[in-house]
Amino acid sequence: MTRFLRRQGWVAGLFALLVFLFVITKLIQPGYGSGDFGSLARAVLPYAFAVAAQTVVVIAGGIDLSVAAMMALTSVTAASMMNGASEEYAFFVVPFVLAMGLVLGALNGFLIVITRVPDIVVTLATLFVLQGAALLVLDAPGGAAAEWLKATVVGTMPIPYLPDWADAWVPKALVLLVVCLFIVWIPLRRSRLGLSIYAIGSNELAAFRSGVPVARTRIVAYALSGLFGALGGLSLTISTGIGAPIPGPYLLASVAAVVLGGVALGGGKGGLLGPIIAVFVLRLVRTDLTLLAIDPNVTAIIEGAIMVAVVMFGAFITIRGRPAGATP
Amino acid sequence: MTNSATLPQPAPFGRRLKRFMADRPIIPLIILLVILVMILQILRPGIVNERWIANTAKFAIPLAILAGCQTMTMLTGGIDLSVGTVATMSAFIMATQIVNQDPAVACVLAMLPALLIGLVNGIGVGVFRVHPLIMTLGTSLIGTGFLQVYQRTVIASGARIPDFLNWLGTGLTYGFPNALFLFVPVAVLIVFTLNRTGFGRLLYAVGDNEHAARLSGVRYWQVVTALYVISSLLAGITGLLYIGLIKAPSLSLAEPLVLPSVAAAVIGGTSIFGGRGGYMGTIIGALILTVLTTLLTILHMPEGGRRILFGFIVLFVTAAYLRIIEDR
Amino acid sequence: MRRASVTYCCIKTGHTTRDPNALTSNPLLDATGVAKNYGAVAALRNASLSVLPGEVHALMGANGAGKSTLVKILTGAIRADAGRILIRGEVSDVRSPAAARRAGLLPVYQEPALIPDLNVLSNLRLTGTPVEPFRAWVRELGIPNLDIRETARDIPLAVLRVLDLARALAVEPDVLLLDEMTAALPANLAEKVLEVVRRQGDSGRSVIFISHRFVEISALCDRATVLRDGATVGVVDIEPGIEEKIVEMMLGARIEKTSVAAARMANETPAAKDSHPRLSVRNLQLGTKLHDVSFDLANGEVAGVVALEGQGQDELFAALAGSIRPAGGTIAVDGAPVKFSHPSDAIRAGIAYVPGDRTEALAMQRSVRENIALPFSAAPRKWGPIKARRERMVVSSAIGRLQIDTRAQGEVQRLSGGNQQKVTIARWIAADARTILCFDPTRGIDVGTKQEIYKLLRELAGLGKSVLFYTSELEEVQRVCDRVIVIFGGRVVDTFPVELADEPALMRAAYGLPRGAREDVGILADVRPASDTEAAP
Amino acid sequence: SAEGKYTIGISNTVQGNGWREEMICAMKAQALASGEVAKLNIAHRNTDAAGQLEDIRNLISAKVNAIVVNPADPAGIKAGLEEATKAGIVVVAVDQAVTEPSAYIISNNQEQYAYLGAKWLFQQMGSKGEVLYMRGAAGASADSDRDKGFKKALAEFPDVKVAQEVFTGWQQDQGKQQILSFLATGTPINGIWTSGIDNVIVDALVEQQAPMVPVVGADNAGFVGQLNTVKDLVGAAVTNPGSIGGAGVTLALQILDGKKPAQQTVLVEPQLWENATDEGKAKLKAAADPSLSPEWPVSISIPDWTTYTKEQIVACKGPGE
Ligand SMILES: Nc1ncnc2c1ncn2[C@@H]1O[C@H](COP(=O)(O)OP(=O)(O)OP(=O)(O)O)[C@@H](O)[C@H]1O
Ligand SMILES: Nc1ncnc2c1ncn2[C@@H]1O[C@H](COP(=O)(O)OP(=O)(O)OP(=O)(O)O)[C@@H](O)[C@H]1O
Ligand SMILES: [Mg+2]
Ligand SMILES: [Mg+2]
Repeated sequence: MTRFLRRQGWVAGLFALLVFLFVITKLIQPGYGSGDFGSLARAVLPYAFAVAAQTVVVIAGGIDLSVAAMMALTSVTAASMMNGASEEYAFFVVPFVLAMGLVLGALNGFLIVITRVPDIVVTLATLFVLQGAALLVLDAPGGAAAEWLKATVVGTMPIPYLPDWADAWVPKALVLLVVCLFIVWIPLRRSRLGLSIYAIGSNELAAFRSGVPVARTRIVAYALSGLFGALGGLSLTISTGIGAPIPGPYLLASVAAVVLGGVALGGGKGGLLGPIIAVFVLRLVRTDLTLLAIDPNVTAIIEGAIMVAVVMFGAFITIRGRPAGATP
Repeated sequence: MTNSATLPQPAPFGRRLKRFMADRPIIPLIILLVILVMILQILRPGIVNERWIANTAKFAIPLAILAGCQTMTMLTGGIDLSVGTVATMSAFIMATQIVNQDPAVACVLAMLPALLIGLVNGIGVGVFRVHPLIMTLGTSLIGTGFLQVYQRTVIASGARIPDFLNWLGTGLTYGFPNALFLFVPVAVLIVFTLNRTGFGRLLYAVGDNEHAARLSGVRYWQVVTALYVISSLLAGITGLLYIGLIKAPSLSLAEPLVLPSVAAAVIGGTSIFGGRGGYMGTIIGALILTVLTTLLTILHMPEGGRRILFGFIVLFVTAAYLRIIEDR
Repeated sequence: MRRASVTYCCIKTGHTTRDPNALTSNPLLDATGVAKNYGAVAALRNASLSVLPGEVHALMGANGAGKSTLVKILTGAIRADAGRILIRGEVSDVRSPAAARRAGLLPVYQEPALIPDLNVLSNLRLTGTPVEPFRAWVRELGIPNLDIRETARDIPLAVLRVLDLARALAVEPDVLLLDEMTAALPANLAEKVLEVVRRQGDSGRSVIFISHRFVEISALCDRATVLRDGATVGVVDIEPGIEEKIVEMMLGARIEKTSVAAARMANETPAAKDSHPRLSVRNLQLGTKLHDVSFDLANGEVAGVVALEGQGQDELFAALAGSIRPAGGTIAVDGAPVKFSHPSDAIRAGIAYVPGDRTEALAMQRSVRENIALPFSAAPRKWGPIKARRERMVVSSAIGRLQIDTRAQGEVQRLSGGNQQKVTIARWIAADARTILCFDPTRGIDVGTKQEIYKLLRELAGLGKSVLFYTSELEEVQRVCDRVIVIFGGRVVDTFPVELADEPALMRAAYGLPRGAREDVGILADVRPASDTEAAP
Repeated sequence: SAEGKYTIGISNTVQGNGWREEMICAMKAQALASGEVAKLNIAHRNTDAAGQLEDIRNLISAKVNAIVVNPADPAGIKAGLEEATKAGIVVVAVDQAVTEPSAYIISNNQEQYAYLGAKWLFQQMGSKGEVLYMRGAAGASADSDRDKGFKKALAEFPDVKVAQEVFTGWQQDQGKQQILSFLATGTPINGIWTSGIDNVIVDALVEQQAPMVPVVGADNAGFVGQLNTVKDLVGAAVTNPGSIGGAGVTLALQILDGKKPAQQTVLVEPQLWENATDEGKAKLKAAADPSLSPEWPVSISIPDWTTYTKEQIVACKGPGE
């Protein structure tokens, strides 16, 4: 138990914060119910995928500035492919777009490995490239999404043996998120590949000496980031029914949530759960600000202050927690 | 880490040339700039004239100063993403306060948020050891929020661009942009600081090997706090210059300069990992980016294609440059 | 104390029952002519090593002889510049640790190779190590209740080393390469390790065993390959009394010159020593590393510190330099007690620290001049314009004094190791520090440079400065020091006037043995260091 | 005016742009002036369609009576608007159309905006010559609507050619840099059409002492001022009133009060104020307002749709503030 708290203390604290926020929300708006929770889940969806994409590379000791552009490109690709196409065609579009994300992500990693240019610069360059490509696919928002795809995030999931009122708290969007993220993540995390990703972020030399193929692992990490980015892009298309070539605010949000979620920017530490909870926290804060009808101009201050305060707090407790005599 | 460079050996011409370039990294950069200008001249014969040069300088200057902030912070292994917000804030405050304040008072008021944000950044990074990316991102969010709140209180009073900023931003003297009157001293000061002052030394030392600096008696937090304050003040000054150039205060005035300022420093050969680089290279980097922007504007190409090209050129330039200077 | 030696004796006895034919078969691993250069530093020049099946083979050599480098080359962690490696008679092309693993070679490096942020179980998965055998080995190695979900970062170094070993053992390697496996272990764990290694040899697998402890070598190994300055100087069978010969081979010609008076360098007339010491340390304590360290350092004195690896000398120097805060005890400078919370405090008190690892002390991409002048700019009031002429004067006088080769002064990283080392010292000459803490300043530098550094330290003493000088090369002690402090297990165990500090005496003291006559080297095998047993958890 | 009975939610996805700020202020001023609104609930930030969906759903959770929305995309927020209607909330889209059939739309006609200005410009150019086409943000729906209008006008004037097409991103600095680069090439042009980044263009022409050509822009205070004062400048401002926000609030309140409009869509047609004729000059003189922020459109009210005073919109205070 103590180890759990020590190891997962940050995530647990974050979860407590989330619960606290739910209580606050219920106090502000007594009518807040399962439908509203469904809205939250749908709002979380693209952010969560963006943050997952960022988390993987940060754990591997890198950073990906092209996350939002990747989402834009995959979103417009999906939307324009499905535009005017049959419902069944979408069965082909989805894997195609996912594969595209995977390949483009791998390309990011490949460029980093062969050019030896810092990853922040490489992904900055690919940010422009992907953005440009998105504009070539669609020069204005447009396209369409198959109805069955849209239906995957609307409504709730009937779960056998569960009363209806409980079902109501299981929005399909949440199920989709959990399925997509954790089907990839949990087996990965347990696998040798996943461990390798942690290893190269934690200590590249030790990883190499433990027999980890460092370059290949880095490429895989970026490929996974691309895959999650493509999922994010798809989720945008699914929830809006269109594709937009201008990237949304997902890059900065993803970096912020990664750090809030307890993943060290140096790499090697943390997991996916923390950042996902962080996304829920950030979205719920926004809901509360809207419910409270706070002056919209103040919301940016509050969001920025929360980010800085939480990260400073985290830095503070790690400084305090260091053994005496150790140097920073 | 250790090189065989100390062993004298007859080297083939190519190697000697490479060594020569590696020792003077500014030369390949200048060659690159000249090539770009030549391409421009070929695409649009006659474009490269006195007027065009003055224009290019006008736009390169604010970018170059902000890139100076990035250069200095990157030398220590950091980055300052709040420069855009700081510049915007001081520009906006200047334009609105000048309406009913003495110019001197307006200037002081305009620089106040710069000072504050710099201080907070410095303390966050230097004392709390928050990652500079997160710290400066957070303060820039907060700054933007405050600016929006502020904006509402001054809408009634309107805005005006003081004449001296107008003169500075757009005026020409004997065909030279007046902005040079600001830029030349600032550039000289930055170059002097980096090369000829104790503080400049420490920036390199801290970024190269923080531990070594510590063993030499350097207190990290002092250096970093001073650094981020200076960076912020420079950004504030840039904001004043920029508003004189653009003449329309808006809440996102200098935001588009942030990523290019990082790119200019990187292209100019400053290592994002710290310890290596200089301001002369950054200035050329800013010129390269400005010319590149013109070049892409001139090209008859869809917007998407332009962005793709931009991304690839940035990546290519950085990779080529790394190859040239990396001498092994 | 007794019990330990009995255990050793028993293992040794078991050994004799082994099939003698095993040793006569073809070598399992055979390396010849291996060379590796790091820039101007030759880590290996001409190393060879041949290991038979079922053999426990010692790899010996002074610090910096190239043992670790050879292990890294054999296991694919780095690539050799030259040399041929045969595994089971076939030319091997081990390009990566993973390939070495497949070839049946498993190393335990000098630095722990567990990934710090992963738990033990994950570390096992990462390397494809079977868990149950690992657990069995861990128990065998004397750690009964390991929690394999503990994160590697949270595990004490000694245990980490054992886990590293168990992880290697679990895949049943043909050749196990152990680089100073026992150096950081308390006695009880070290014992278990030796036991296990012995059995490994008995079961027909080979072990390459690196250690500076003769007790272990003689108790455990069949043969030893001795390296000196990157080259193999001989292979010997381990038999009683062989220690003397090995020491001789390791030290080479140097052993001839160890008579006390002969090698004294410069400055035959030590500066007049004040009655009150420059630096006095009392009861210094730091975690498990330093217990009760007390000594004085006089003005104009070079005091040598001699210790085996990991006896607390690193922490002692760091504490005196203000790099880490001691848990207890006092430090006084010129009689006034001081407390350091940052190296700058120590520097203000006139104490300069030259760390052993020069990469810790130098901004590698900056010029010689900047590196030397760095302390001048440290305080905020010195952040302004640099007085260039003054600086050039001070710096070039320091450069001249140390005769630093300035042909590549633009970037320190292009200097040779020896010249880099000189820069770390020149910095404090320029800054005119009154007390200099030199931690193994001659590590990895050539003979000529060493001489210069000895001379310099003597000159500094002549100028009335105080020098605390840790060295891993015992021979240096007589050349440089006025007095020697021997540290063992975090305590000052002995203090020699330099006249008595010949190498055998120092070595004996450093191993925690009482002072004795030279002929008694043979007792090495019978005695275990006292505090090792106390340090056991 | 204390007895407000409605809560109105507002959703906007562009922040920090003068036009949008005026729109928000118009909404607040109109809500206050109407006396029927107890509280405004404003979600106002930079985001995309998905972010706007989130805001709309949050407004639904907040149980507002009506939502006035400036859509990030016509189709992209359909699902959210549909949910709002189902929850009994009146939905009014301002500025741009939406595809959700249950929503009411009161909008500036973007296609018409471009058509009107371009047509006037091409006539000024004598139906021939080269035009510099300075668009807005690549990929934005308002930009592509305007492009349709521009292309329609272009098709009517076969001798007018586009010398250069650039995207200003609706950013002043980019627009200025682009026009300066362009002027430096010395390429002759006969007219400039801008998508609202206009005053910096005139500034550049003046600064560079370039030959004045007709310029078409929007009715931003800065540009309107220039049309009145800059020597030799012939140009036109096409109205694109940010005060459409106030009209949206009015429409929402009318529907809440049971006065449904005849059609779902109310289009506010743009007007063109030019300084080539005396009649036009008079209109411009009347419209000019140097006291406003130069980025604010001068058409701060829309007859029949807004009832606040200039002081109220400039004060930018909503009910309860
Ligand atoms: N990465 C490196 N760069 C430069 N020099 C190196 C490097 N690694 C080792 N050396 C040098 O190579 C020589 C041999 O080092 P090695 O680590 O093999 O010694 P060792 O015999 O294991 O010593 P010890 O007993 O102290 O562990 C030393 O002089 C060392 O300074
Ligand atoms: N930039 C420098 N380069 C070389 N040596 C320097 C430099 N700065 C200071 N020193 C050395 O450090 C000593 C003290 O420095 P400095 O000349 O700045 O003294 P100061 O300002 O008079 O002294 P104080 O530290 O008491 O204010 C000098 O004797 C000089 O040798
Ligand atoms: Mg050793
Ligand atoms: Mg070693």
